[in-house]
Amino acid sequence: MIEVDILKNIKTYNGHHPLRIKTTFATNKITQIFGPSGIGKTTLLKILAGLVQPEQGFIRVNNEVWLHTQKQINWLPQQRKVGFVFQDYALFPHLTVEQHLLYGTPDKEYVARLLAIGQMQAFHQHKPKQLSGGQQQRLAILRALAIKPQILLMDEPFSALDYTLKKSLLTDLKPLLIELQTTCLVVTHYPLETEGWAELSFTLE
Amino acid sequence: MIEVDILKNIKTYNGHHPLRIKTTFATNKITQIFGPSGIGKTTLLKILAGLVQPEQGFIRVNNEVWLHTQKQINWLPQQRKVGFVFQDYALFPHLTVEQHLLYGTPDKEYVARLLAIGQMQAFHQHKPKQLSGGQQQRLAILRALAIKPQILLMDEPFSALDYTLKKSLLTDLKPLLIELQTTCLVVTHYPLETEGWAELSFTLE
Amino acid sequence: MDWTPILLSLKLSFITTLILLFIGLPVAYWLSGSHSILKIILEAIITMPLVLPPSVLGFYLLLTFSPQNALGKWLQDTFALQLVFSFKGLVLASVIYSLPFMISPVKSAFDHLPKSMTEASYTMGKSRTETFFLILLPNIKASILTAAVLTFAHTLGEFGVVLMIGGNIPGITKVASIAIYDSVESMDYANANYYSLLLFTITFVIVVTVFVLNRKSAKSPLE
Amino acid sequence: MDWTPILLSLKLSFITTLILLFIGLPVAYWLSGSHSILKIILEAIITMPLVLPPSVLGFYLLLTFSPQNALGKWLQDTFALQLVFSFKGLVLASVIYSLPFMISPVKSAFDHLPKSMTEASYTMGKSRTETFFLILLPNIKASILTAAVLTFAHTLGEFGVVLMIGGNIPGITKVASIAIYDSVESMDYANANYYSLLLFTITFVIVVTVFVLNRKSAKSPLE
Amino acid sequence: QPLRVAVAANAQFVIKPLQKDFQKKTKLQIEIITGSSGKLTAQIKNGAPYDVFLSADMEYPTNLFKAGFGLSAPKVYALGSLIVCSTSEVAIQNWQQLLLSPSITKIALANPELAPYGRATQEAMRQYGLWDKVHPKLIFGESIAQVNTYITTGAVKLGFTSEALIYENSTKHKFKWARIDPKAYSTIEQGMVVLSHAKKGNYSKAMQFYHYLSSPAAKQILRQNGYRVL
Ligand SMILES: Nc1ncnc2c1ncn2[C@@H]1O[C@H](COP(=O)(O)OP(=O)(O)OP(=O)(O)O)[C@@H](O)[C@H]1O
Ligand SMILES: Nc1ncnc2c1ncn2[C@@H]1O[C@H](COP(=O)(O)OP(=O)(O)OP(=O)(O)O)[C@@H](O)[C@H]1O
Ligand code: MOO
Ligand SMILES: [Mg+2]
Ligand SMILES: [Mg+2]
Repeated sequence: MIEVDILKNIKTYNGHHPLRIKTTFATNKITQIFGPSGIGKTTLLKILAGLVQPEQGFIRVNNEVWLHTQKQINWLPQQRKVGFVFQDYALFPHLTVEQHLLYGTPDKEYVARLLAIGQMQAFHQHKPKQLSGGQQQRLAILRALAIKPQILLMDEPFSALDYTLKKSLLTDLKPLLIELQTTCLVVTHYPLETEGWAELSFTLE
Repeated sequence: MIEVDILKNIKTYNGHHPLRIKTTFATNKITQIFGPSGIGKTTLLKILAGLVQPEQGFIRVNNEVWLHTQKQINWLPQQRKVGFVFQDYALFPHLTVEQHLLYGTPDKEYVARLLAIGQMQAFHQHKPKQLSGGQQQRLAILRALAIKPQILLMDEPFSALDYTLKKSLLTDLKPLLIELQTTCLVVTHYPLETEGWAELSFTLE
Repeated sequence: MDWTPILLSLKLSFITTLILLFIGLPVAYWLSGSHSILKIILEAIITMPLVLPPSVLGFYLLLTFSPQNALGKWLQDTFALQLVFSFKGLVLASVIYSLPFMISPVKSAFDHLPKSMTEASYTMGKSRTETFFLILLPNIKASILTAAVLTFAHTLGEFGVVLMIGGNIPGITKVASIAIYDSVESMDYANANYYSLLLFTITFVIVVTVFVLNRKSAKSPLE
Repeated sequence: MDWTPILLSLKLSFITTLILLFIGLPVAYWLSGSHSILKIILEAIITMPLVLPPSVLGFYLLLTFSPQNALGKWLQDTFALQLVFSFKGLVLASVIYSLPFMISPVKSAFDHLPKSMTEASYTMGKSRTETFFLILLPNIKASILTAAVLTFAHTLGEFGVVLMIGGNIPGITKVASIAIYDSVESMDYANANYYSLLLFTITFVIVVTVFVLNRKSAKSPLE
Repeated sequence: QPLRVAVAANAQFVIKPLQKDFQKKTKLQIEIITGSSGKLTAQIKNGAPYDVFLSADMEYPTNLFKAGFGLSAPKVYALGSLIVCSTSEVAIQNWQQLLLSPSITKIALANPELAPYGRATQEAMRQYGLWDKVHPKLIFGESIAQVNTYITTGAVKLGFTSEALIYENSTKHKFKWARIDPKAYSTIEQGMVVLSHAKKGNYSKAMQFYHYLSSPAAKQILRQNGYRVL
């Protein structure tokens, strides 16, 4: 189980407004996260990954306390080993598709498997700027999986994919996530797209 | 009427493969464009805007020939005055939301109207990196409208917006497009999202 | 204590930096992007003045612009412009000498900018020039500032070239660097220390102020 | 025609550039990002050696490292290290003098990199060091190359400092810039021209080669 | 416009009392520009606005005069005196043995290719058969001024320089020094020449200064500052 209880001040035009999230997520399950634009979904994922620091907070993943601001506990992003699919991809401009994946794992077989899942074999030598929007997004997903993460945090990961591609990707991802025993949190605006795939839902408001 | 007849060589892993598009788009209408990821939708829009040069091609917008490779006619992007919503937004990091719009028009009233349509009034002083994904996408749409374009080219413009927001945005956009007599081509993966809004469809394959 | 050399140095550095901003930014922009062999060779040529010891560069400039020489004579006869042993000549020499420090880092900065930023501006009907000034320059402000500070400091300390074509004339070409050197040479170390310290302090204050102002403007009003 | 000074110059420039890459890149990285006043002041201090005329900087180095002086004596007694009139001393002086040309442009380049690139690397379990070498450095390769080329050229032409603390010893501290200067001073202009041309040509070839190689690697195999 | 006098580095000290005395006598202002003789010559040939040139030797002024840059034939205004000098406690009188001693690791002299005093040093050392033996210890200064810097900062323990150094700086530094026998090197004839730039208005002033330098008063000052005069 992932326990989250955080308070983050978000700076806005007219002062600060607090983002308070207190909830739990089931492990080894796929949870979809909803919420209007600008509510703080990306911020939540980044706090979980250790990329953004909340003013106050507590995060426990199974028996490990990742964050406890009062006790000054704060794991580094590196220690948390979460896979992160960035909303704006954040790809490495100088690396080819294949090198992106090899950056996360030395396992060539696994890399080949990921390329197949994303239907990216034909582009394994391309650099990000030579990829279409949808290809870039698939690479972002595959890269997050390269480290075989304990938790996979996905920020709008399917928004640039067409229906057929998305269906086949979802179908191929599921057994992989089960095999890796990965807990998956996926932010989405289209409940339909992950329906039947995600097992749980959480709405931020 | 917009007449398009172009040939663009797309470089891929195993040599070049040609992208051939010959079609017409109705003016003063909204046309949605479908097609699988990587087929060349973004490339088509960029060719229309004059940002990518096809090997061979002809583009006529009403009575103006924008591109005629054989006759060496090739209008600059500046002359074409198309509004472009980039798939990756391509915002200006140093400008605030309001400054983005003022960069396209000196008309402050019109800017206020655009901010209202995008529900971005509260963020008019924010710079791009202070905006959430959905806020950035809305800014990209509003910026494209700032120049009151004859043609509006939108590349996946709603992918990061939640349902409610998208609905209200679509509702507000329609009368504006009619008022400006803007022809609108919108690339989308979700036929549902623009259903009833777009009047025509075109599929690339 | 004579303030003239220090003021002269500051004036020379200031004018040189200003001119290099005018010349350097467009040239850097023009050199960026396309990697044609021609542009690479041009970029290499710009770097070449650095390779010569300043005093030797100064010597060649002296030969080139000497009124004894065709070019120098022509400039003198046609425009009454004498570039050796005059302040104008120092400016020209400093500009040539510091050119690469302005152009090269700024060119790299342009290279690092995403192409889509320019494209977005073009689709908004903005010309190359407008895009250059309103979009591209503001986004590489940090690099420009760095280049300007290096140019300024480098011109202040510039010595060999100035010594050669300036001729050490008080009030005209006797800049601070020469004055300090003279003090050292005539073993008036107290004076040398005094000048050095003064030049240090003034420059330090200028540089820190520029950096701090830049830091302020980089932050948004919201943070 | 004596090749020793030219080889010595190339050696000095090469070693200086190498050392500055080792020191400069981490320091530039450390200075980038956060804009604390402390770091701004440090950055300004790094720029300061530029402000002094090279020969005066050389004079202060001479004072500091003179065997008559505490530090110079200590270095000599403890490490048998003599920094005046030795090649090691020239290296040290060149490193100090060229420091800002390496650090400042590279720091700006780091500043321009998007934060998310680093974040993505961290979430993949990579340390700061791994991220620095595998992600950040390759993405500012153009700026590093530019800085290295400027440093190299600048050290080749470096003259005042070398003149002061080198002592013009053939084979040890008599580098090309000094040899050329000597020729000019003794009015052996033919020799000066010959040396200059040689230095020019060699450097030109090196710089163009580096730029062209970089251009190749910047292009993907697909283009 | 004041009279501009370009002065070789070795004479930078003596020129100050000369300047003062001349101004007192004639009420004429002088501007002094110092540099190595070679550099000043190159500058004069390329349009430097100097009226009079005081070189460290006769070669440069003769060269200038022949090339048409001089108005008067070059004339010797002083003879230089070469000394060996130190700021350390050394037995300077036995300087020939001292040069060979292992305690002396560096010896400074002006570059023989550039500076007359360097040439004289080389000749003297050859004369005493020392040149080849001490060659690895030699440090070459660009001009006599740089050698003086090496000596006074203690960067070298021993240096060969012009006697003028001693009189200017005796209050600031404790010098140990010894005059080199003038027979051991060819005479350092320091020449002066009035330059053609003086035609642009300073001719009479320049000639006044030119004559002043040969006057008994000037000779007295030169003598007091370590030069010999004819
Ligand atoms: N610079 C480039 N070099 C090589 N190939 C490129 C380059 N830019 C685009 N491509 C290729 O061109 C093809 C068409 O790209 P385009 O971006 O037009 O696709 P798209 O239809 O917009 O896809 P998506 O829906 O994923 O955004 C893709 O297969 C892409 O890999
Ligand atoms: N650097 C910043 N400075 C100021 N405000 C910021 C900054 N970063 C984010 N915000 C604000 O924080 C709020 C939450 O942002 P967040 O990115 O978490 O939203 P989100 O739920 O992911 O939205 P979206 O669905 O549009 O991506 C937004 O209102 C945004 O404007
Ligand atoms: O006075 Mo000189 O010309 O430096 O020896
Ligand atoms: Mg978000
Ligand atoms: Mg696309």
